[in-house]
Amino acid sequence: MLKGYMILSILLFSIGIVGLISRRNIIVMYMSIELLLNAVNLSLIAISGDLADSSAQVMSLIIIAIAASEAALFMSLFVVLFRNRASLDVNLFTILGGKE
Amino acid sequence: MSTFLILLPLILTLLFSLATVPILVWMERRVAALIQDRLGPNRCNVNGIRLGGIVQSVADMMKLVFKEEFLPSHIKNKFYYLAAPSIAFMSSFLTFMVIPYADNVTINEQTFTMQALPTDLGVLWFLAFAGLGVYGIILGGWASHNKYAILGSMRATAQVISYEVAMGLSLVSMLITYGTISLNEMVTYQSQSFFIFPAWGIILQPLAAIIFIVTAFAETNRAPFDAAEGESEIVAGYHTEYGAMKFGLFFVAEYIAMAASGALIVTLFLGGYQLPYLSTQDLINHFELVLWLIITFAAVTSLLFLAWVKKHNILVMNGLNETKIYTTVIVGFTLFAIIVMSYYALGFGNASTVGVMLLQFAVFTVKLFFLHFLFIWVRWTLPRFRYDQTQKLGWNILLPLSLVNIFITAIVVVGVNYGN
Amino acid sequence: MGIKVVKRHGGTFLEKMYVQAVFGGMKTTLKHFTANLSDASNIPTLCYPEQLPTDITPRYRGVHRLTHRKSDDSIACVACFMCATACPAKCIEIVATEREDGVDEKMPAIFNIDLLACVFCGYCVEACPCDAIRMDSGLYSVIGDKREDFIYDKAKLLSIKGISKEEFSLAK
Amino acid sequence: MQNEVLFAILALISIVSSIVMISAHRPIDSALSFIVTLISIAALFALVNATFLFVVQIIIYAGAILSLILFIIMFLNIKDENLPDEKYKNRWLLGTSIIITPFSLILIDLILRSDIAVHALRDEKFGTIKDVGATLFSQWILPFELVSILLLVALIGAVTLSKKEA
Amino acid sequence: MKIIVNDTAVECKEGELLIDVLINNGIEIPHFCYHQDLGPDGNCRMCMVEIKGEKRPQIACDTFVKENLEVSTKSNRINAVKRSILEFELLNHPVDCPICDQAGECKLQDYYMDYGLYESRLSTAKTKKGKHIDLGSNVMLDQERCVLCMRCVRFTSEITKTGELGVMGRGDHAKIGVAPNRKLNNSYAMNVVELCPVGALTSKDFRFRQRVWFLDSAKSICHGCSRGCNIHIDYNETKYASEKVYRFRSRRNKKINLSFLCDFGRLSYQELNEPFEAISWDAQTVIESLKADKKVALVSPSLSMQQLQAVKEFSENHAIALFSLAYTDENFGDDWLKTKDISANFAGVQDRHISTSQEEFEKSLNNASLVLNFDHKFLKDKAFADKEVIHFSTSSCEHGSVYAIANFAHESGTLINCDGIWQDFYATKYPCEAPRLIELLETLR
Repeated sequence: MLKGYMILSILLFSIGIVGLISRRNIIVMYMSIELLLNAVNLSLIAISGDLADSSAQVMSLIIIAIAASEAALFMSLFVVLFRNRASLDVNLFTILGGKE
Repeated sequence: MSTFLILLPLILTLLFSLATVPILVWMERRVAALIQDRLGPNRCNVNGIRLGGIVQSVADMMKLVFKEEFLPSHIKNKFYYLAAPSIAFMSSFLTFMVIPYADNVTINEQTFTMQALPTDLGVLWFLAFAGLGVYGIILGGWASHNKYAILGSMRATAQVISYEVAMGLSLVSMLITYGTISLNEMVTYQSQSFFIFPAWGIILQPLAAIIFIVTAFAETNRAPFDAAEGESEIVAGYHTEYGAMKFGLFFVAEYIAMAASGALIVTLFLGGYQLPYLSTQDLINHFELVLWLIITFAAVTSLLFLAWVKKHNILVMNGLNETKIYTTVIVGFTLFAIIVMSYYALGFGNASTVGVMLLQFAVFTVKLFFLHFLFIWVRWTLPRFRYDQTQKLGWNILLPLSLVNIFITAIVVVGVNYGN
Repeated sequence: MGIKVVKRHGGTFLEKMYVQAVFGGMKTTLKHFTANLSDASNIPTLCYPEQLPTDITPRYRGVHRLTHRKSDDSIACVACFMCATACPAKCIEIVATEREDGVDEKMPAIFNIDLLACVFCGYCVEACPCDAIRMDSGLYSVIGDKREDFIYDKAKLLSIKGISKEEFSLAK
Repeated sequence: MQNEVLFAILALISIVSSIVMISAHRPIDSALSFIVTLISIAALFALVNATFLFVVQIIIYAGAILSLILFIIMFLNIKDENLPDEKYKNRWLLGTSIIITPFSLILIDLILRSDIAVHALRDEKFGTIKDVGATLFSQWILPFELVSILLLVALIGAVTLSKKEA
Repeated sequence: MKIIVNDTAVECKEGELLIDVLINNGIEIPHFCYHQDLGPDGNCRMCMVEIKGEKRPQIACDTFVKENLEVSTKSNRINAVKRSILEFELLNHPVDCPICDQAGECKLQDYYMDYGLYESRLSTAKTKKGKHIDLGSNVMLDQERCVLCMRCVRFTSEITKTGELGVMGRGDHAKIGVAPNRKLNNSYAMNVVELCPVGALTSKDFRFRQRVWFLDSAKSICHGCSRGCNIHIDYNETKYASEKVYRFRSRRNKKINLSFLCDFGRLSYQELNEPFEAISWDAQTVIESLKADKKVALVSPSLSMQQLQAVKEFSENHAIALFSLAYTDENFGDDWLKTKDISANFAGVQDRHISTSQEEFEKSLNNASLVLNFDHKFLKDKAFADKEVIHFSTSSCEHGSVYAIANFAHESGTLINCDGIWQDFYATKYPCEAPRLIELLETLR
């Protein structure tokens, strides 16, 4: 089971990286990042279950908390960017500071 | 056998939650009618038997089930359109699964929990699936391709998301008070006394109770927080484009969500299945006395009820004589119950654990229906909040209040424990 | 005539909390609920159609009826189509035929009024040159289970009795 | 045995839905399939008795974050012309996965060869809220406080960012 | 030449009757006995006008125009005169307008509303006369309603020269009637119904069927024979009954039929209402059938020019031998309106150069495996064992597959009559259930 969990985690991580690299849609990219975090969480939990140690669970709890703050920041960024560019294309988001 | 024992409570809970829906709808309509000086539905009958109008709810449900499943032609995403009501239904049904109906029963050294899912996650489970219910609303609104639907679903979503915060925080203060997250333990805690009062959540934490009840109203999109389906501006909100049983699922989901919130409020704040001052052990120890009290109570109530029926059941439909049948059934049933109870009360047999379980279940149901009455009562009293007022209430008033409540609770709990 | 300035409610903190208002409202509705539950006879709802309204004046337009001739009690209508022409709802269906009994030349073979379409405007009564159609039947409740129940044919319309003094057609 | 079967089903669901997530054209499809991934991952948590993490995953990820994303997608009313023009999306996906495959194969191979199965004894309390909470507030108290500050910062940052320019 | 009517100048020609000038210029002039195709009689006195220089009002139907004649048709004096004449005409007239079929197109009603509106001064009982008298030839007479304008009498004596009708009795008791043991019996008899300005003469087939104000009217041409008499088709559709044609009325055309119609033509509307069995249109099946090797088509000479042209083009496209056979009935023709050629557009068939040879048609018919019949009566009841027959028909056919097409009430088109006059006719306003032939042929292209 542990090996299964690890393999699944690797697969999900790879899928996340594929999505992150090959897509230009900013929402899909964000969700790919979340998928990476989830893959890591999965392996952490599996190991914690196998070691009967709660520390890894706490770690993934903190990761989830970070993901939540990331989500909040991303959403506000994304709303601002969409308002300015009216597109989800990351290639258009080239200017990160100031006004054009 | 073990699979059966796992599935049985699930199925029983499903049946219980489904059976409450027609009764709730009936209550909603009759109470609304009486509040507004009307009579409410009283015509629908099966060969003259009307059951005070419950037959009408059954007929409505049957109509929804047998109506043609209609798919508007402009719907582009049929899968999402069809999935939305199922999601709403499933999640509201799942929230019902962790409510304890009675104390744990021990028969032949084996302990049975009176919960559909014997998990100690309790409140967290409720929060998790109440949150998932939002997807039904979002998808329903989005897949309908309709401005009313999308406006309604945005309102509902924003409202549910923002009130979840205040709800969770008011729960935190209850968790601190009870020192547990398992609902069953919470109920057991509430069987104690607090000075002369029963130690119910509503007495220990009145502020949290009010905040939780208000947020529960908002979470279930009930009036006065039903701007999401404000008929005067956005037709029917997120289920504008739904018909037949797809609408029926949304409808049932709303009522089950209401029933589940009511059950949670009962469990958290109204002592759950407990009678005030009486713990499970007390009941079991003095079971015969309790039975005698129940016998008296049953006799008096059924007589009063019969007198009421005789006085008010004036309108006679074609078919059987309704009043006569009611009288026969009620008298017969009461007599039967009294005989059965007397058998045990006179000490011929011992069924105290099961008897107490049934009593507690009855107490729970009565409390639940009182809560439903409260829901309905509020709906037909208070006017609908404007959408911005809803948000303002949630973020500006309930959230700070619940935060303050957490601080005070924590300080008090720490202080009390420090003293010990 | 100045403008009357009404003092606005809800200024004080207590009123802004709405607690009093909310519970006051709940008290009112509960009072109605308990009063109606304990004695339903005070509810002003009429159990229509078992109970019928009693406060309707005879001038109120009821279901149509076809009058008879005073001389031989036969149908007064001559199928002139004036009622059908005047009807804004087009609810009157007439098929005319030759009258063989020598009283007159023409009579309706079919005279149907679709009461579901009828708007009870009374124009047909006004239009009738023979006083053959009237709305003085005193029937203000039309009850039926099927759509067909609401289509009154010639025989039915002739069989309805009027409540006014003049039973027969007044046309000469 | 039961657990293995459940694991296989859940693993399949999570992989398929995550693939759908990265390859769907419309963001709403991606988001909805991602919800499926998240819920199946939550179920995988529950399978190793991490019940608290299961609930947290559902409440925070599936309940809050994803509904926020869906809400934003609905709120901004994203139309097809707002989406990036990804003509060669499938080629890109194929190419990237060809590049990634060897790495993941190496990792999987490593996992399969390694001897990591420990199977420590798990008591009943493992994964419950009490257990996780005790660990969190004893050993991990500093990261916990840091994360709370991070959350606060993120909150303020989000509000500042999304405020309309005056 | 000019005259002045009510202070306005009106153009006219030398030798015209004043009433004709007034009618042609749309100036309202009430009249009963005058009819443009029957000429003046001068007995009703309704067309009184005031002429400058004359002491008394004069009747317009017996006055010829002359240069600078000043005429007034609506002075107070004239109105008073008309009113008294009307009162006289109406003295014994029964007030049974609700029963009377003329109500709605009755001159007496109109004039009473325009000039009458007086209280009755009759103190004695009204004179009773015969009602409900069957004159024969579908005509019913009600003597009480008669205003004795004598249009019908003049029609039978001057136009048909049969003289069945006459006036009997004097004064109050004068009434129209036929001689004992005689009936109104000629093939133009029903024209008297239309000529009658009031409801004295009504036709049996229209009696009590429909009130005239419910009827719509379409300008059309009678398809009964090659004369091409101009008609109005009176039809309607109500909430409770589907579309029905109720009658044909003549439409005045000085070159062809004046204001008259033969009884046969007048009653030919009944065919238009007859339902018949047909199969629903299926272009694919017909296209399959059209792949047959030898094909022959027979087109009715009663179709319009447009339909004939469409059929001709269709036949040329699909290599079909096209024929048309004339309808002739020696007994039908007479020396006035009726012609021996009872098809409506045989001249049109010749104009389109469609073969009309009987022998050649028989020859092609024997060789053909597919026969197309465009509404021709010749093939209606014929059965062929070895041939497929497709009918495009406006009436029932006994064998073969029958596709219904719209009849001429639902069509607009052009006909050429026996004198070579091209005339247009127009469809009724309700759509026909059956499709139009031209549209069907369009789908077979």
